[in-house]
Amino acid sequence: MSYLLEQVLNGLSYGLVLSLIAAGFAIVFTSTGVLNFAHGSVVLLGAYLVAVLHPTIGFWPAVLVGMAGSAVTGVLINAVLVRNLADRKPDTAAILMLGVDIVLLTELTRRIGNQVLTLGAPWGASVVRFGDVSLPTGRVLAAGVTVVAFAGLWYLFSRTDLGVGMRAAAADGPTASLMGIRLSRTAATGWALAGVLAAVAGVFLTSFPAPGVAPTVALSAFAAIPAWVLGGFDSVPGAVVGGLVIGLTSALVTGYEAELEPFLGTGFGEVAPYVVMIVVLLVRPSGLLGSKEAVRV
Amino acid sequence: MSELPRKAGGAVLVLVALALPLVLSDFWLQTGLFVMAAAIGAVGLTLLVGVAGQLSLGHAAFAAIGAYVYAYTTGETTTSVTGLGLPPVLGLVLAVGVAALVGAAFSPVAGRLRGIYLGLATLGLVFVVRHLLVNLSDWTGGFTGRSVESFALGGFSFSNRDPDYLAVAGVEFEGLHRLWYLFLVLAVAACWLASNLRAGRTGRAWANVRDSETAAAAMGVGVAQVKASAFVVSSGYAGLAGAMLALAYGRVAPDVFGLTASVDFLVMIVLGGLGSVTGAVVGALFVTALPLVLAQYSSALPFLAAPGSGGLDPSTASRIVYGLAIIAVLVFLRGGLAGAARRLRQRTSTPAAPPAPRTPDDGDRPVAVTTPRSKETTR
Amino acid sequence: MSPPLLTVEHLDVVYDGTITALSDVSLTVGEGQVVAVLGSNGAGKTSLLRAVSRALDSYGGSVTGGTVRFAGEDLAGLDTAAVVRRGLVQVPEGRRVFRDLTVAENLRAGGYTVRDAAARAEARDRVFDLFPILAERRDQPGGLLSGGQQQMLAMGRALMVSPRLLLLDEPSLGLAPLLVDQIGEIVTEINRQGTAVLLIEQNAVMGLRVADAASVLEIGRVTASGPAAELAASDEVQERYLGVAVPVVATEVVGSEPAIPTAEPPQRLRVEGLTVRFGGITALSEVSFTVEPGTVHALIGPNGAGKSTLVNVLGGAYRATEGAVHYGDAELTALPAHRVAGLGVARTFQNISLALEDTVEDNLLVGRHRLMRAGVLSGAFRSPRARREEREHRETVAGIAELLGIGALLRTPVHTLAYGDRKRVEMGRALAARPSLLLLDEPVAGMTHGESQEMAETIRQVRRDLGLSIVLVEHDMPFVMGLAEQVTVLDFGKKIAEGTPAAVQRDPEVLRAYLGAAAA
Amino acid sequence: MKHLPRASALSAAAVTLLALAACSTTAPSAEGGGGSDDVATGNGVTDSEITIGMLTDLSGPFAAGAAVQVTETQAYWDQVNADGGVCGRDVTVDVQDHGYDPQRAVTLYRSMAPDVIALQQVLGGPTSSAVLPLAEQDDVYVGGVGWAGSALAYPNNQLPGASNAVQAANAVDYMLDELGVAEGSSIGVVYFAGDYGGDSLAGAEHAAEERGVEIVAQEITSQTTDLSAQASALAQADVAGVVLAAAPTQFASLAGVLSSQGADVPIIGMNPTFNPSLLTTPAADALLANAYSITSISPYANTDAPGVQAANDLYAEADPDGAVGWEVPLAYVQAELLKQALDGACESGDLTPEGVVAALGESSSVDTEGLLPDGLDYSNAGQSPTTTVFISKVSADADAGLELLDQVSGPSAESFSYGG
Repeated sequence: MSYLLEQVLNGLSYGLVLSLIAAGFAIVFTSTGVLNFAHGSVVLLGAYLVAVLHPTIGFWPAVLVGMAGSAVTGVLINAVLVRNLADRKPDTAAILMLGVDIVLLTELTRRIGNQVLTLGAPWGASVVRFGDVSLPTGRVLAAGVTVVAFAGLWYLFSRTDLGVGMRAAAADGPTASLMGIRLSRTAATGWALAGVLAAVAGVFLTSFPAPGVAPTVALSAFAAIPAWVLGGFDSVPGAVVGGLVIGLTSALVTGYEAELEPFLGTGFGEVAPYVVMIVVLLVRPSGLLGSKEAVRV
Repeated sequence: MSELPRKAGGAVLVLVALALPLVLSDFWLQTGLFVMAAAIGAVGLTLLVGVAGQLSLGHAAFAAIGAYVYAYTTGETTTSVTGLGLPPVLGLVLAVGVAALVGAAFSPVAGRLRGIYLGLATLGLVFVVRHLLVNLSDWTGGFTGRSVESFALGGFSFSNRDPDYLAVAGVEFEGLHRLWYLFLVLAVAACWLASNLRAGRTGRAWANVRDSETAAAAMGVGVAQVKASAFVVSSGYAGLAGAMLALAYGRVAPDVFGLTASVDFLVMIVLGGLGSVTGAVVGALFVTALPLVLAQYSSALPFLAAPGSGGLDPSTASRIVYGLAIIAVLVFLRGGLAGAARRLRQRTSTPAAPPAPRTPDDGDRPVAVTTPRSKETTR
Repeated sequence: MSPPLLTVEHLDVVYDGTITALSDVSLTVGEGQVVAVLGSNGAGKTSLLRAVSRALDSYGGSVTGGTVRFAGEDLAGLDTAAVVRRGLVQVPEGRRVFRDLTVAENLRAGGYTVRDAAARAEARDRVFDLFPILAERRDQPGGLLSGGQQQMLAMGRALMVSPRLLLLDEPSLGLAPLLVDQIGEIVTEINRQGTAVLLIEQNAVMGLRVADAASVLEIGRVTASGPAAELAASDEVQERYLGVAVPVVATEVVGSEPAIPTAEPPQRLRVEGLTVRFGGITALSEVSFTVEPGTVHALIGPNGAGKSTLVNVLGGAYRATEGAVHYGDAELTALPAHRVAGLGVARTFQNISLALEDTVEDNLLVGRHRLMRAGVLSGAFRSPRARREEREHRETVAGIAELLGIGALLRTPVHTLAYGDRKRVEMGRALAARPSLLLLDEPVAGMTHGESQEMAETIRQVRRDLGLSIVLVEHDMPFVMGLAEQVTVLDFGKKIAEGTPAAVQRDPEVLRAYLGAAAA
Repeated sequence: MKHLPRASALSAAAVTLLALAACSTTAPSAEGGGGSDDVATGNGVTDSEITIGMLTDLSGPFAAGAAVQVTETQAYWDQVNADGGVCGRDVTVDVQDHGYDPQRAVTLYRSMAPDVIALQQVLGGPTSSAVLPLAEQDDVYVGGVGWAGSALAYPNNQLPGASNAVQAANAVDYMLDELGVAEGSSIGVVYFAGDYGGDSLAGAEHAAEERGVEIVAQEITSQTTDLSAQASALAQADVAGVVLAAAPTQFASLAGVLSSQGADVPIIGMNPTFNPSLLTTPAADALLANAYSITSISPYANTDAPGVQAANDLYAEADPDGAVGWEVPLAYVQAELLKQALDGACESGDLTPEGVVAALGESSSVDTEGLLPDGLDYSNAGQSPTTTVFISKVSADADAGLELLDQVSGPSAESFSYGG
């Protein structure tokens, strides 16, 4: 029983980190209609900055710089590239982001090399025990931070002018701009927010139980795509639900691989998120919490 | 009309392609094989995405099916894998057929989803197919894959043997040379078929479904059936491309048909210009050959560090150049390479009469990225 | 004397660098005035508002000549947000409330530019005073409000910035007469509180009643302007909106040589008790009428009356909630759209729905789809049969193009065509499907008077040459007067009148629907 | 496109005619040996020069380690050339970077194959499995493709030491013989999907059967950087030890999580699983406590082996600031193995690609001065050249973080055979 509980907690805490990334996808998509294939690289960039800077300026300042760096990168990508696309169409924008991803990822990979860059997170390899279940401190912290982050997002989107303006702009850009809401500003805010969330996720994805920053982190952000999609393209709460579902699915499929192997083959944990995603899309084409009008292509 | 020079140009290109094996080195021949295989896949995808308007990120999955069907049906049973040992021609036909069938089986899903939703559902397909390839190891050879029987036609083998020695104009024609011609025939045929489809009744129906399903249905176009036909045709093309890739490699492995391959296909058609057959071919050339050529020749560039010295080495530089090239095309060239070429032609030929139509000002104007919305106004 | 609040002088607006929407438009709005701009669909009214609110950019439009001054300041070079901060705000057509945001959040978004909390609270209180219903429903999503309430919310949202000038785009669109009157009163009240209003209306009576002055816009030009009372009395306005001066020409049915292969003979179309509901909204309610074979039957009614819904049901794009549509023996409501087309029912669309990059010929050939047989394989391999078929059908559509007077344009891409020609291509595509029943959805929307006349002539000719039934959907009453044998008038989803054009023209219900309660 | 079929049919016919006219299926008489000495030569060999190839990954995931190997290889051949070269010729190395992309690997192979006598290295699983069959067709020697058993099927491949299956079997043997794991207990195997992981699993399963232990297998991919779920599953199964066939990232994560869950069991990583930079991660303590490494090649720190010292010295001179690790001896020994094959081909008077492959097939007792276990036998095609491996313990004191404990050849490693 404690084994099941442990796997469930593992899955949920990992799922919350995924939901940070998924929320980034959702925010960028709603604020600018872009499927951000470079999001994984932005996650990696945030973690990389922390890893490189923490020996000189300390961990917490490095995290702040990492968040700022990711945010600025996102804002620049939007301002310099996305807004200047020759065909301002969603599929062109998605391919553009692939190009950006190639450039970012190649350069980061070159810089990281085959080293495992450590993050210098103060929680190290410590664990927290709940009865006979133990969870890495980093994960517990991640869960806490994620909950706080989503509370912050909720506050932003429902209690501040900027957030309400962003929602208005996402719902109907031209009309929002008639209200004096500058779409360039809400878009930049969206990209910045996604960058900050990505950096936070990057920190938790690369600290214990993961050993440090490696280029594969950019790929693990891909696991957040099913989370985003099944939650609903335009829904931040959907990203949370999606992240939890995917985290739980992966953990349980992996944790019970021995029992599932005869039916599903080995390594099904990698595929399970996509299978869940396809099934959800077939049943609810707009995702679990997405709005019907969200078909944007 | 400008048709004639275009056809003449096409004929010259084909002739050049026929003569190239006489002069090219193995490196270029191998590159050419990959380009032609990719071009066929890209042409199929541009029919689906560009003409019929259905976004697919799962093209590599269908290519994988084609590749493995060819390998399985033509291969012999060994200790590690089974095979049917069928004639290669039959294997090629089955590769196309089975991939098309799987496409048909998936098309109800395509009928239910649209746009990015469809794209991401097909993305899932890539992972599912990969999982199957790794796990059905009796048929696929698992993670390491299996070797591929070389192509043969009536006793003539497209490999280094049978006949063991063949020379044309003093140049020895080995497997690569022979495959070049096979691929060239397939590629030209594939482009010809795709152009016909695009220009005919089927292509018009696809384009109409893309532009407005409501209007298409009002013209008597069965939307679901037409969408399915696009999926089937495109999957068949992917299957052929996959089988050709398998032949070009001499073996198949799941890694070749991963997410990157799917994405590369999409990059090809967007760079080339959505919906354009020529664009797809040019895109395939660009995406496939550029990294290979850069990897081979970038060491000649003076400002780069030697490999392994920790500086900006040629390969890293080539990958970055590739990424930047994608960005540059999308930022500067509307309609991709095909669109740019079209505008160039229009500029050099007689300028079209300046149109001066009006537009009703109710309803939305074409929209920016910030407010994409469907063309149909339903309430 | 201080300058007028808003001065528009010699304004030209062009979309996509080529399409002219406004030319040489001048207009002023004085402090505390209500000015109405009247005009039909496509007249350029919305473009005028966008030029003033500096929102043209995001629609691909630009000001190519003339100036717009607000309180003496030239607005060129400012963006919408800057204009809003100066106290000039636009309420878009069709309300466009943020459906997922609550009423309070909608208002908050409206007050986005107001940084002063006290000013904002004051503005909100004023909005709630003006529209008590909004205060009551402040925590509900905007999408749940009724049409009238949404219009109030859209206006309230704009009032959050306490504007000096309010731009209203068709506030009465699709609202019941009672609500239209109410909106009119609200506009008057807003004006009384010190806000000038520039009002765009198709509903001339409503516009002229609340306005001090008005201009009539037609195809991008001002054709009349002056004090509201004066305009209301003018013959031109009377004619424009009621068609009283156009004589009714009886059309005779003449059998003659068909220019294209004949269709099946037309059947009787019977619509019985048709009701369509979307969610909670009833778009059509218990509508019944019959179209006799070979006649032109007009469906008219103001915007929002349910005409397009009806066409969409007839064409199979929408499902009927209740009721039945019989075409001959076939029951259309049970069929998907492409099967309806297969019965010989073809249609055009209100917003032109053509493949812009393709040639006229290719667009016309789409209509032949159901009559062609080439499948994927025979098409791909260009089998002799497929080639012969393609050639024959190209000849046929060339004939259709001749009939419609666009024969010379066959090889031209549609995107280079003028608007009127595009409308013809769209009709040609429908005709290419060899229909026995043709559904025309607003075939002259956005056309000049002359073009409308030509189109009317074309429709007559088509009917005469091809002997088919035509259902003609229009909101422009004068246009159908000379064309249709029978007219059915819809308002708010209900049939309010039926009969010959002359009879319908005199029907008090129709007058009220078109001209507002006061006219009846 | 109306005229295209006709045009292409015409041109096809024309070219066919031309081709038939110029066609020949009779091979010209055998090419004359080019050497001035009595040695037959072929691709990649001139009177003064031998060119060998290296297809490596300088821009992909293994870029950094590959760079170390390139440096060491260059240094090795420079030294050989300074000492008079091979067969009286200088050896030059053509290094190309496939970036871990099979398509690039195949194309680059095509471009280099006509100009090299042998490939000292084709790095990477998917890349080498794409190149190996082509090289087999061309009869080209290929070294340095890693240790997966699947490569043994190619007679032109030279495996540098014990294959992965033999390593894993030895790992199980070592746990039972030296680390106090009891018969009847369970041993976890965490492995990458693929031939490296699959081969390791096969070896471990063989050993488990021989030695009476249970295997608990967990498949992962290189993208799995957080092994919490796997660790929990292993802890749940109460494993007494873990064999890991993955990469350094996974080593650190698994060791860290197992330790945090209180599972104090030995973890033995297969060949490329350890990297000195792991000792800076939060998992360092756990690694120092429980982690072992089994390698086919001697670890960097091995003062008893002259070959290793020579390799290390060479590297220290070539790149004083370079990162040290097992790549240094590996690159050296790969070059050394190739040199021995080249020497063999030279002696038998056949300095051609085929001659090198033949020389490889005849070498039944190769010594490398302690870099690899002595007595490598390449004459038994399809089987691992040795059953002996190096076992080291992760240590903060040793250079490159691994302290050599022993060379072992366990009973189940010796009883393992491929295709059996």
